[in-house]
Amino acid sequence: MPLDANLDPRTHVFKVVGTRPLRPDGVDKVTGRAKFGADANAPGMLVGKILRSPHPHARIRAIHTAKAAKLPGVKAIVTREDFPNSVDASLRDVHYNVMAREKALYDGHAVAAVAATSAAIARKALKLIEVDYEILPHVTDVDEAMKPGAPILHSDMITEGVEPAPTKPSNIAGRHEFGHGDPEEGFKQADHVIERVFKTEATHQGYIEPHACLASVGSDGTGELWVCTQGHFMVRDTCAALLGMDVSRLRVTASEIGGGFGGKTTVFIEPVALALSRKAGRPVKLVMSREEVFRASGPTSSTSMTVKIGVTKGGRITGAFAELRFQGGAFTGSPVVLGAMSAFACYDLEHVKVVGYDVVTNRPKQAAYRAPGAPMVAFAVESVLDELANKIRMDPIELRLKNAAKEGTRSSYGPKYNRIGLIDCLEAARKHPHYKAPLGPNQGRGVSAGFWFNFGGQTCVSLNVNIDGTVALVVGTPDIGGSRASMCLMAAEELGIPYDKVRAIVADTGSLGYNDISEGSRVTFSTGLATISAARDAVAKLCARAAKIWGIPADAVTWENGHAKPSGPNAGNFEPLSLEDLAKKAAKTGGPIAGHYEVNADGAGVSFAVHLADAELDRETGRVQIKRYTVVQDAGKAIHPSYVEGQFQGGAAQGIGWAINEEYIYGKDGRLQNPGFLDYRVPVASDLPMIDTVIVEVPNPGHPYGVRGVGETSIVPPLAAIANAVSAAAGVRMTQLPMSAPRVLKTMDEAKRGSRRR
Amino acid sequence: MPQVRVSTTINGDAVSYLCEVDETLLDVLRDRLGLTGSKEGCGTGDCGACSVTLDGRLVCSCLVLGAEAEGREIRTVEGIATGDTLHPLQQKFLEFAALQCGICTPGFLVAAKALLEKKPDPTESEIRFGLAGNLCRCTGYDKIVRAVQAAAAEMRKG
Amino acid sequence: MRFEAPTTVSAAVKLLAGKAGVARVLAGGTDLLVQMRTDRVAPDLIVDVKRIPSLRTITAKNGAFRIGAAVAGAELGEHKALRKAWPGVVEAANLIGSHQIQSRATLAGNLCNASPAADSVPALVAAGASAVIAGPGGKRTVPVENVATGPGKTSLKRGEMVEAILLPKRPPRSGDAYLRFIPRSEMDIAVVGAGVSLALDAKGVCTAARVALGAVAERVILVPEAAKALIGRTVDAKALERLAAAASAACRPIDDKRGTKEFRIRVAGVLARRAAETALKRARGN
Amino acid sequence: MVQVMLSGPLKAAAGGQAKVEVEAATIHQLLSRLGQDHPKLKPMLERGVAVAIDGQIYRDDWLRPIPPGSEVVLLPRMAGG
Repeated sequence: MPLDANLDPRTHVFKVVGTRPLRPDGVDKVTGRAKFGADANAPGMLVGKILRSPHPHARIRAIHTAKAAKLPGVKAIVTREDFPNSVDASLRDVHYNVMAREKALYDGHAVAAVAATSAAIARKALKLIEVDYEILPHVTDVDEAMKPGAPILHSDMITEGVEPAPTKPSNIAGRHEFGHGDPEEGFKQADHVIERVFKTEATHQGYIEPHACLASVGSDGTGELWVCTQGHFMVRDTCAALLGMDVSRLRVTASEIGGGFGGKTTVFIEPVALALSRKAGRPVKLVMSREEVFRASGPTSSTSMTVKIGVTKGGRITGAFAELRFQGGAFTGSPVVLGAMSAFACYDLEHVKVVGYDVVTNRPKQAAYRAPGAPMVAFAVESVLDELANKIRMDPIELRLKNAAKEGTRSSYGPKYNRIGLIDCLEAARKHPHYKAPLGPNQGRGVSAGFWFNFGGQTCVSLNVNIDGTVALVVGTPDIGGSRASMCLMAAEELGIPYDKVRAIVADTGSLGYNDISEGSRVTFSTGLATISAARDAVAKLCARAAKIWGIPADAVTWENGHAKPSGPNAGNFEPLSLEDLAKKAAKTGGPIAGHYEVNADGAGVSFAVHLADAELDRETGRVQIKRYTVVQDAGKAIHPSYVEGQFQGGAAQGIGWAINEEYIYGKDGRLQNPGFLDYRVPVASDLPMIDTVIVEVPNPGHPYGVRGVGETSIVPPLAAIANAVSAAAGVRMTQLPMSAPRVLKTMDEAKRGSRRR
Repeated sequence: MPQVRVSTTINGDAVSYLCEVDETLLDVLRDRLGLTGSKEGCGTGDCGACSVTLDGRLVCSCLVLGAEAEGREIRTVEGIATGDTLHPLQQKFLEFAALQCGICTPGFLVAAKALLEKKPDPTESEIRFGLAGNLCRCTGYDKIVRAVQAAAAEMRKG
Repeated sequence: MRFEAPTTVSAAVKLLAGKAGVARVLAGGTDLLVQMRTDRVAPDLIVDVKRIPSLRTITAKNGAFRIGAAVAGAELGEHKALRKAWPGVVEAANLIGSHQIQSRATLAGNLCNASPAADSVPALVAAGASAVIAGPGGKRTVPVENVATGPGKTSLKRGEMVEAILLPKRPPRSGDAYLRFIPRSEMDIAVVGAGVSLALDAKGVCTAARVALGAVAERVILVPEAAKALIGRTVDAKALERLAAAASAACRPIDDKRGTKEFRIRVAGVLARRAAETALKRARGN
Repeated sequence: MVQVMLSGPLKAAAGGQAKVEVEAATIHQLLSRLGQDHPKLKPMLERGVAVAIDGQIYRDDWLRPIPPGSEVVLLPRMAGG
């Protein structure tokens, strides 16, 4: 639904959109009444627990559950036998990941599950289940997994995207290539060419709420599921398929969700809870421990990347090449394709090529983590650009401005851009006081640009007018960042009524049409435009109803600040009817009034950002501290500025953690060594400065108000911005994340021995 | 396994319950007393989402045994508002959008209240170190610190 | 599993020395409950000692302090006289975890958990503290460095428990300090810890010094060579460099998920020197 | 006639050609004809592709008309976090 012709968001004066009201669901959250995944209980409820493989790679010859079944209080045990032998190809990997089939493929892979009358009995029962494992050699490093002779995870995995197709199985699921022109040709025209290898460790989304659900399946096969998820319609359809249920038989209710960031866009424990409940004939509550979340949910890829860029003395990029090696855990689908597509997306390049390898290893199946694939590649690309800027003595923002993508630029992933805001962000960053502020001793400043695609997707909204003229807005996209407030703002704007006359709720799968997951920064864009359309649908019906009351043709009635009015003098001079007037008369003039809109929304606009980071280095211990941080990002149109700022700050904070301290550490035994918040170190309040934000608004032509998704871009630039800042402070280029103190010290020592340049 | 009989005070109300010896206070609050405001984010004292006060001291209720609460005075997030009047901290958290998903908010409110009772006029650094035991993954802490500063100012005005 | 909350030391000792099975003392519980949660220990008897009055007090007698085994770190931080006399010990105790942990964690618990990376132990060792141990055979007092014998292991016999930590009278012109390296600014286990306590004579010459390091060996270690670098000299940059070198030389660390050998060896020297500088400032101050 | 730019694994499956010509007025016609002309492309098209028309990305909108002379790019299926 494109931008309204008569509405230029830059000049149009919005009544409520752009203000900062209190969110409609806030009071419950500050009083402890809000119900999250683990906060629901049911009469006769059992407690579910999952037995997980301690081995990174092992054939499961047999699972003996007889002893466990005899333990008093145990009501059901499920294993691979309780799931269909084969499922639709698109669900094959999820099916295998939810409950191990022929092999356990990573430390933590679910092998069996128990439902019992108490947690203590369930834990004891797990210890009584005997699994006959045949331990196999394992591999967890991406480069090792690609080598011939590495232990093979899937004997049927033949690399896709390679012509002629290989004959032997390997751990390389696919080769993907993007770009245009010929980089080798471009490098010939360059004055300076820099090639470097970068590595990043796997990181986790780090949501504070572990996965949790309450499943209840009756003997008639009808099921209810209460779950914290980013997409309860996806959960319904996936669980129904994995359990051989009709979709209509399963109703899924999305609880409040305690953070997701992409990690709750798939299923892990939900099919298991449903299977246990069906077998026991009683409700089953299944909640992951924090250790299980780290070992067996969906961290993002660890990566090994080679980037080569050539520039002229004048700062023109003549050639750009990247080879990306991503491991995405035990199954195909690492975000290397999206990483490859976003690698050089910020730049207008004549010669660019990106090759991406999707590799499997004995690690948990990756799930999306906020702009999946993009942060790691931006770390590599924006680091080499920073080094080139130093080499030709050019201001880093100047170098990016000289090559910045703009309207009409052919993007490195194929299509030409329509209206975009990268140049606006670069110029806003250069003018920002932070960029000119003096630096203290042992401090460095880093710049980085970043991008994300943003998506539309299937969306349904219903808008019901209540008798008192207030509105019940029904959406189907779980609210992970305050979107209910934005929806109320857009509905109130269209209907011309105060914001607090609208209440938005997230409906269960039985009450609304199919909605795609809340992901891809899509909610404010897609659910927003669907809300606007539903409101306009309601307005049309309200005008028709007023016309009927006045006995004049419907097209002779217009809607202005919350009232139906005759469109002109010749239409009759009737007193305007407010929303409340029409609502009171609704029953007697034809029945309830509601607006609906169902769509597969397209036209999502990309969102660019530029980040500035100041880092201080303790040269004696290698410790890095962030002293100042600024986010400049294009939101198209900020509906609720506080929550747009919140996305900017949250993404930056996750990026800071990723850059400095967060990593999955696997031992030689292939087991995860730090499955907990003590040694998987997310930033705490005292680690961070205030995070300043600048909202740039270059309207997206694909949305009535110009909205662009903002949720994901904010995590793309920080890794590079901080690496550039630390490299400046340390006087040596940092090419591996996280930049832990031991690694910084070691890199500085190597530089002293002359083996590294800044 | 013999259970322990405990009589205690929660948010000013006399409460008694039976619990297992190794059952944590957090599990008692959530599974026996229906007070689900305190959340389990880690179960090992590293995230602060289960923060309550025990005899006025800020603690992780996942690292306290239910059996230890005998004769003690416990306050949870459910006891911060008085009737339908929100505490200044609750009000400022809403005004400053100091929460997005809200799973960490109960822990932050209990911790911030305990901090302000000890230090009515804390510096930004004192707030950040005072709340370092509470993890938040959505906000980046900026708006939480500003909300606590605003609430502190209002509370000082009395 | 049984839960007992005795109100006297003798009752607690009787319970701990009682019939077979694993018995654990519960003071702050911030280590014990985590270990129970992660199945590293499954006690048959938990003895909560927080209802024994003598274990909840801090008493001072002509400059020496007695800290009850159930006194929480937060209470140390609020005790003005203790903070003035032993700033290094108090700042070490107050670095253990968040405010939530501070309200519960105790010095005795930190000592008996016997983690080589315990935050308060290097400062206690540097301060020359000792532990009063009550048991079936009566009471004995031992220097704190003799309590832990290895990761998770102590020299306490069955039925024994720490009743109090004693801090000696501080000599004039003396000061102590504790520093640690952690990747974040809070909430981490020390990758390296260094506690220094020293005393000067009227002319500023160092007459006594103790340097203790954490997380660089199987338990907290006293480093006499580092102390020798200071004793008998005016503490100048040269002496501090020798202290740092001696501290690094004494390390026998492991590679683990928190740090590498080289890192711990190098940073131990840096932190020992910086802690000595702070202790020196405090010694010159009083 | 519509000129379709292929990238990523799609290019490899079309024998390495970066540009292919196909007669189509809607996205659905485009995809089905491409599948006939290049059988190796079929499985990928079935697994889902995104189609960019003049810079605007459509993830699955079969009935979207393709204005004559517009620039069409085929992209792999995309999802975010």
